[in-house]
Amino acid sequence: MPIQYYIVLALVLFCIGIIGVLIRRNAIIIFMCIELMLNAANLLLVAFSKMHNAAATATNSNVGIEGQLFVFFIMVVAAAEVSIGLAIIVMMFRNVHSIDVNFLNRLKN
Amino acid sequence: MNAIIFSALIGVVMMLGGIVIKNNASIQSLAIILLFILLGSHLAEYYNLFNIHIETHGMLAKNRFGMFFNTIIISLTLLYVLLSGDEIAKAGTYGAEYFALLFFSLCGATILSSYNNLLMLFLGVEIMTIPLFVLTASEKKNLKSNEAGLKYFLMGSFSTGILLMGIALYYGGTGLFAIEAGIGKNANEIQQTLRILLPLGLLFIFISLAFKVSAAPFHFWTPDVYDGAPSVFTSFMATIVKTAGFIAFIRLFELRSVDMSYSWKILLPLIIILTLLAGNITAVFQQSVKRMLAYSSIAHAGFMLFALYNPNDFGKQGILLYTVAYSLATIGTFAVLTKMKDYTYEGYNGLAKSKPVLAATNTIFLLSLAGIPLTAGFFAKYYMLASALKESTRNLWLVIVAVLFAAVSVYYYFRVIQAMYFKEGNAETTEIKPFFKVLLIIIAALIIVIGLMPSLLLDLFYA
Amino acid sequence: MAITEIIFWFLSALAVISAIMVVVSKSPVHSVLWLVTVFFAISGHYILLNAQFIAIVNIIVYAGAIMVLFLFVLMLMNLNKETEPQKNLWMKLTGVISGGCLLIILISLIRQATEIKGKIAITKTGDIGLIKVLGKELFSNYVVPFEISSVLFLSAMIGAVVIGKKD
Amino acid sequence: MLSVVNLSFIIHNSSNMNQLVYLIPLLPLIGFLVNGLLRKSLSKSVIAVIGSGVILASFIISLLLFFQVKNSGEQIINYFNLISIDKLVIPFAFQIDQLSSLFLLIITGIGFLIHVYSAAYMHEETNEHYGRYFAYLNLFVFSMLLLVMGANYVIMFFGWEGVGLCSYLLIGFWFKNNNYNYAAKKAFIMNRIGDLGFLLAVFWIIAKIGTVNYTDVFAAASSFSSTDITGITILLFVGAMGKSAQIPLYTWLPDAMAGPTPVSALIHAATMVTAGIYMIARSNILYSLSEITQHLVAIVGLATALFAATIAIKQNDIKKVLAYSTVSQLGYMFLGLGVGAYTGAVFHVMTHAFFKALLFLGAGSVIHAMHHEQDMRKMGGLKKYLPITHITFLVGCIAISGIPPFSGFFSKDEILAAAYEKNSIYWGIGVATAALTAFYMFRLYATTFLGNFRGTNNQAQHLHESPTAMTIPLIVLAALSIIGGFFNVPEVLGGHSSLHQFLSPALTSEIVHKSAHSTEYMLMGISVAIAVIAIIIAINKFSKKPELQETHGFAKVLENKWYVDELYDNIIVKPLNNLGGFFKNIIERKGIDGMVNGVGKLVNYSARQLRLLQNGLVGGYILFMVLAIIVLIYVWINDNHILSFFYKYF
Amino acid sequence: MVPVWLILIPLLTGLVSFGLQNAKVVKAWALFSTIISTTLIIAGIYFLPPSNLQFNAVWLTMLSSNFSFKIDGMSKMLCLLTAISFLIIFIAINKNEYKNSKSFYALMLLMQAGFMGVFTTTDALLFYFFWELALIPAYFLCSMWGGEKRIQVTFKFFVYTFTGSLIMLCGIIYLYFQTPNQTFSLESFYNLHLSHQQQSILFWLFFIAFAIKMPMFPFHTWQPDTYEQSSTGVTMALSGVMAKMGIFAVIRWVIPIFPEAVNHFNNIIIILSTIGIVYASLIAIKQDDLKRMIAYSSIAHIGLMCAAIFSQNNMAMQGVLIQMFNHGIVVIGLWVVADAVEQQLGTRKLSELGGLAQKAPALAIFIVVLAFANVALPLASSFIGEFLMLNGLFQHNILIAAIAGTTIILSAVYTLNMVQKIFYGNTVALTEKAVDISSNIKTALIILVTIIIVLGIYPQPMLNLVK
Repeated sequence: MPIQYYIVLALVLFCIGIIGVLIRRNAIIIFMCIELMLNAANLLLVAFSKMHNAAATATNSNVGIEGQLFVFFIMVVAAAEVSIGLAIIVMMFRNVHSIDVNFLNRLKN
Repeated sequence: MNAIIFSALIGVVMMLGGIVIKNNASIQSLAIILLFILLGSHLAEYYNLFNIHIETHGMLAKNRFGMFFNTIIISLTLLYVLLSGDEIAKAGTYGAEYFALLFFSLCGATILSSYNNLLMLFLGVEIMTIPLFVLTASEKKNLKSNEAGLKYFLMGSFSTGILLMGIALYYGGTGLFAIEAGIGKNANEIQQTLRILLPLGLLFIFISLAFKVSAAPFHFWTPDVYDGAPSVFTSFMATIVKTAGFIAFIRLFELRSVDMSYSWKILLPLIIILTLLAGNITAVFQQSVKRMLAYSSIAHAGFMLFALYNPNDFGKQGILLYTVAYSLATIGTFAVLTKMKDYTYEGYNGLAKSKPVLAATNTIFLLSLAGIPLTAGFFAKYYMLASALKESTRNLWLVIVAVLFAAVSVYYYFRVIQAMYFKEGNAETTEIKPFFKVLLIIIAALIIVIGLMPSLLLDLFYA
Repeated sequence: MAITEIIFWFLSALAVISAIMVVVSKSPVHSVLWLVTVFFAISGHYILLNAQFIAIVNIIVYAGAIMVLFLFVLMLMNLNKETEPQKNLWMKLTGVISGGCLLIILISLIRQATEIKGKIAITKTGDIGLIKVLGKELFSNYVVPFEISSVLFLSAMIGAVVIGKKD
Repeated sequence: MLSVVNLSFIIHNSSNMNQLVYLIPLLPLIGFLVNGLLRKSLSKSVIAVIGSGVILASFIISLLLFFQVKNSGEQIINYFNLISIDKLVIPFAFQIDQLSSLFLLIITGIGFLIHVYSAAYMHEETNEHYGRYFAYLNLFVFSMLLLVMGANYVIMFFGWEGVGLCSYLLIGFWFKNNNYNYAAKKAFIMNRIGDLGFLLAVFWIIAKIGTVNYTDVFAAASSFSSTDITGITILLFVGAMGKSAQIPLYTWLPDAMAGPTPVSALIHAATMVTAGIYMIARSNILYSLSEITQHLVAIVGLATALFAATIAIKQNDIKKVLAYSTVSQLGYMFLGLGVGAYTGAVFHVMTHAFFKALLFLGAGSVIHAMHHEQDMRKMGGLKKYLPITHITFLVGCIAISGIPPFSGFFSKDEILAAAYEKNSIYWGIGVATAALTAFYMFRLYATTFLGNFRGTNNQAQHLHESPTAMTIPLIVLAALSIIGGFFNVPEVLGGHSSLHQFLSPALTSEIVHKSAHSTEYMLMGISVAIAVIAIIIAINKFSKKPELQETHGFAKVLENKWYVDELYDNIIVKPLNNLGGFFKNIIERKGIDGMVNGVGKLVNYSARQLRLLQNGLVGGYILFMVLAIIVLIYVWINDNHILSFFYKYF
Repeated sequence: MVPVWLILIPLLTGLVSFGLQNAKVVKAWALFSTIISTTLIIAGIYFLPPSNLQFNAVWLTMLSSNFSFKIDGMSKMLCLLTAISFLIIFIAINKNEYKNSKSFYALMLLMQAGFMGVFTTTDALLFYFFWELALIPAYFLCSMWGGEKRIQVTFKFFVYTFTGSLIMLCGIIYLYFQTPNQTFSLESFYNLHLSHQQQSILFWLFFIAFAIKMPMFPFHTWQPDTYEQSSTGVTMALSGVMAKMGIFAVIRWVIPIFPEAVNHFNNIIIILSTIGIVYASLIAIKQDDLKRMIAYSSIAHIGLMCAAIFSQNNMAMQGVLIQMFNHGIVVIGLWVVADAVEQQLGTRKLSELGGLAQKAPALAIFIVVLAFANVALPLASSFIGEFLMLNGLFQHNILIAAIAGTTIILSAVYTLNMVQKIFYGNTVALTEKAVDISSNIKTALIILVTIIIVLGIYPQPMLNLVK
């Protein structure tokens, strides 16, 4: 598959994620949209990894492997982030019984 | 490597120690001892006495600049813990855990000073920030702290997304994650093929890192988070974490500057001016000293970006000097701030009378932040301006804009001095130990000494 | 049209549509489910690219563990029905327009790039995505980051405990 | 027109007098210091002796010097360099020549008499003020001597300003009275206006030849362009206008009568006000080169003479009449200078010093007797109470009216004769003024001394002749007023113009008298006749029935001095005051300060606006970030254009 | 070593005074310090071998900035002025009570160290250091002691001058990179060959800083407020010495480094200064507040100096040099009088005063001498300065000289007005109980008046000093 397709697809998903972050107020959904953005990056990485692998077939078959490993690490980090993020959201919910990000805006100016 | 390994290890030790030790004072002492060990092990590596060597396969690079920076941030952390240790321990029921988180965060910072691969950049940034999300939200009953934690987390994750997209594009452009990738590509090739992925990727990485160091217009999280977080952790975030972000920034971009010089000539000045504007001007309006310091940290980011814009000798030495000068002063002011009962300017009224030592040292910190000569802050700013003018005399206009904003900064820093010295009132503070005062005096003295002889510090770098 | 292309387009369409649904769904639970769909679609892409390890991890970790965690939290909060007050229409419009602009400007940039002209990502073949290869690489060249990510997990663990614990 | 001044007679060591020259100004200075510093501890008599003694000593030295100069001519004595920068060297040097030695005599001589007179006149003052008074007087004499003796314009300026200072101090001597203080201030400021002209002239001279020494300046005068010479002389003349109370800067002099009467006699009649005449006479070489300035000087002098005379007619304050008369006589002197009769002018300075000092001291004696009553409508018939004063005053009046053979006749005649040579209209106005002078002087005389006493009974009982310390100076001055004219009897009357001869080395040779003797006789006759008629009218009109009633119409305008003070107030003082107020309240506060504060306000305003961006909403923050990303990418794409645009301007 | 000691003595004594407790001891200590400084500078000028007037030591090797000091003619005079001024100030305010007096005297001494540094250093970076070192104590002095509105007013003063000096810093760094071997030494700045365009930009960068400091119209608004609000002892130092820093800096740092720009812009500056002279004088006439009046008078006098500098005439320059000294002495004298009046009567309003001469004859005599020195009457020291300056201006442009010359008229108007309103006339209720000045003020005034008159009669030593 031509690499442009993957790039465009990843960018579309990325931007949908961004739009989601912008238009939703529910903290969990915003967080999910961020996960969507991460996944877009993951997809792109894998696609690039295969692209580089294709470009350097004969010489070194391991070219492009780092892209996929990077995705693995992203998933690791994402998991850690989710644990913290959900903990914070739950804590907030306990205090104010809402997870609307606009509900909390004592901090401004 | 010692710094990374030991900082992670002392984090673990601290975490486990928390199970055994319940006494706050002991935890604090343990933390201090561990930090001394960390500093010692790092210095041992620095002077080639003892080094745990691990094959990193090019993930991390040992470099003098990073080593020196590590020395600085470890020392600053030590100073910070010495000054604010009891506040950390008091922040909640989990004193040991807080220390552990701080040490993990420090570990992230040390990674950032020596990474050689974008994967390590990514991991370093995450290791550094994830504990901070927790620390920010650590006052669980305090809605401000909750809010700050949530905001920080959401926006931090968002910036991580941007960073990853940037890294992906970078990878697409170069096929590697090593930061040297793409350097040395010959000029013809660059001209023949329109290369978009690499620069676009760098732009995204740039934006993400700009977020981390709170450069405008990606600074919006900073005031809210700094304000909402417990003061003692704000101090850590505003100093060690922030400067680590700059080091990460510089490591990446000093190598890239050749490629991208053309566009950066517009983007960086634009960002610098916006940052100075947002930081200085908005700080003027603030009523709370803590929030003012948050904006002031944005303003300082504007100055530190000069080093990125002009990565010459002056810029590199300057950023180290700036790190030290800014962090010392900020740690100091925050230490005083945490002792205040009222964080507004009025809360400082008459401090000079009730606590002359606090007022005097705080004045020196503020003078240093304002960049008044005879303090370290002056040379920090001086090096930044000089780096710009050394690069090109065309930068004169930028330098002038910067100093005009520096003049504005005097307004809000001096309001604190005015409150302390010239206004009537009785500023209330919590109990202050003599040791605390001694430390403050030492910091103030350091600021003055560096302000007189910056070479004392910088010679170490070149020695 | 080859079978790979059909699969590609199908998965892409599925991913995009599901992603849009994630954003527009009123119920948070629906959003979660749509997101799981997205992950499956992306995993499909991974398989198409012969990145089997990543595909599996994606399903296990993301679609399996993380999304279930999300669902748990939603259930815990009893937020399965629409509770989110409607955002100002203008805000939504601004969000969509700015996101759209970003997309357009990025895509137009990519279209100009000559460096990727004619480059392809190999589908269906190649063994770099195999667990064996990746595992070897991970525990040789990538052992340092692997170990370091343990620090990340430790801190996340402590953090979750510190925050989650009631006091 | 021009004859080269004889400069070469600088005689060294010809006499030990040279070594004493510095004593002339130094002695009064010492007197000033002693009296000033020790005024509280010294007794009045000691103060008076010191004060008068130093002047007497100076007078004696001056006299010796005078004779020496008469024999051996001019000397320049350098002491030290006041300023020495590059080529500009301004020495502290004295120039003793015929002109200055004559003035030295007038100053120290009359000064001495007035000191003596003052010793009695000021006796009512407390010790401290008495000492202060003599200190000021001594300082004044010192400054005046400096002015006259200086060998260059800068030293002259030292004295010039010094006398201004002393005048200020003495006019405001009774400082409790604020009117006096205003008068003092006015005098000083008006003088300063003139001083600016003087200074500018000095600068001009420096610009042209880089030195200010008289000898060098006059030697180089012929090389000046006509613009330079006109500019310099006019500016110098502006200085003279201030000091010598010429139109338009004359209004301070009548007000200066606020000072003690002996001060008026010394400063505002005999010496200081003639500084302008001295200066122009000193610079006669320059003036002779500029036709325009000469005409200007003559016209201003004449106008002042006439103008002041008209005012004097309607004044009722005895000192004010004398003051305007002084202004008028000074105008005469300037007429003389303007028409080239330098000797005539100097001669008139001398005779005027005699009779005007006499008149003032006489007036002082009257005032003393009347217990500080100065309004002559309340006097009358003092003839019998104050015999000596009366006689001497009458002598003064005759002298100033130009009746031969009293001194005023000769000096006035010389000026008038020269004026006639130049332009007969000058002469006509001059004669008319002389007639007015005779008229108002005898109006004064008649109202004061003739008729019946109109004062209160209390005053009448205490009327008495003044003490001898006051009458002796009167007598001496009366004698001088009578004989003073014989120093320079013109040839037409069989004399030798001895003063003219004496001064000729210092002054340019004047216009040769072309007129026939018969014309001169006729001119003298006419002026004397008119004066006599005026005197008769005045005595007739005022000896019996002085004007006590309110004045109307034109007379009122005259009584109010043509409303010149009001005019100045309205066209200069008030506008300047308003301008100052405008600057202070509008420009300074709203404009400049407002601009500076405006910057502060702008910062504050933008802070208030910028903080609105910080709205506390995560969505908002991220929106800004996204927008910023879009903008950054856009900028990044178009870097070329933007950068070249910037480089064009920076 | 003389310059180093001149800085170190006040610096160290100042730091020591922070630790002293007894107010009397502090006063004596400060006086002692200034006496030593004065002796030292006099010895340095007249007795010690000239080699002592220079000092060089390495400071920042990597920036090639050195501790280099040199006392030339102008520095001699200004150091002398600084030392004498502070001596007189300390004598004159000896009887005044300040709360927390140790800090007051300590800060005053630190400020003196700053002044000395500015006047002697030949290194641009060091110059900037001392420039600010003089400012910071001034900020604290003015904010801590003084009138009601002192805090805001001082803050304006501080920000204004600080902004100016920061802009100058940009200029200094710019020049630093222009020098061939990148140094801050004055010498190498003098040897620079800058293009016309560079000069025109840099000229303003430097000049604005100095114009604010002087202050020159229209950068002066901080000055009357600050002088009015701050405690008089401080005001003496500000107007007597600090204002001279601006003039000094223009002569040392602007004129020789940017000759072309000076040629190009001199008319603008002369015209502005001349406007300033008339403007400030007219405002001074309208002032009812004694301190504000002196402040505006000071602006007018400084304006004349500034115009004279830019007339680029050697005589005018000499005039400026000695006038810096003379104006310092005279204006300090006026402040001493103002302080004496305010301390005793508690008001500075001219309209509320009157007849003081009857109660305080000694003070009246001094004020008359000072007033006539202020109007530049011959025999007072300021005359020679103003004479030379106006002369120089005249050589430059006749009209400008005539307008600037009105200062001698206008200054007479406001000065005499002031003298009259305070000292003459009948006493009012306020002055009824007034007594004459105390011995310390008398001593201070005697010193001042002696200097004024001696230099007025025989100015040549001063002219030789600055040659």
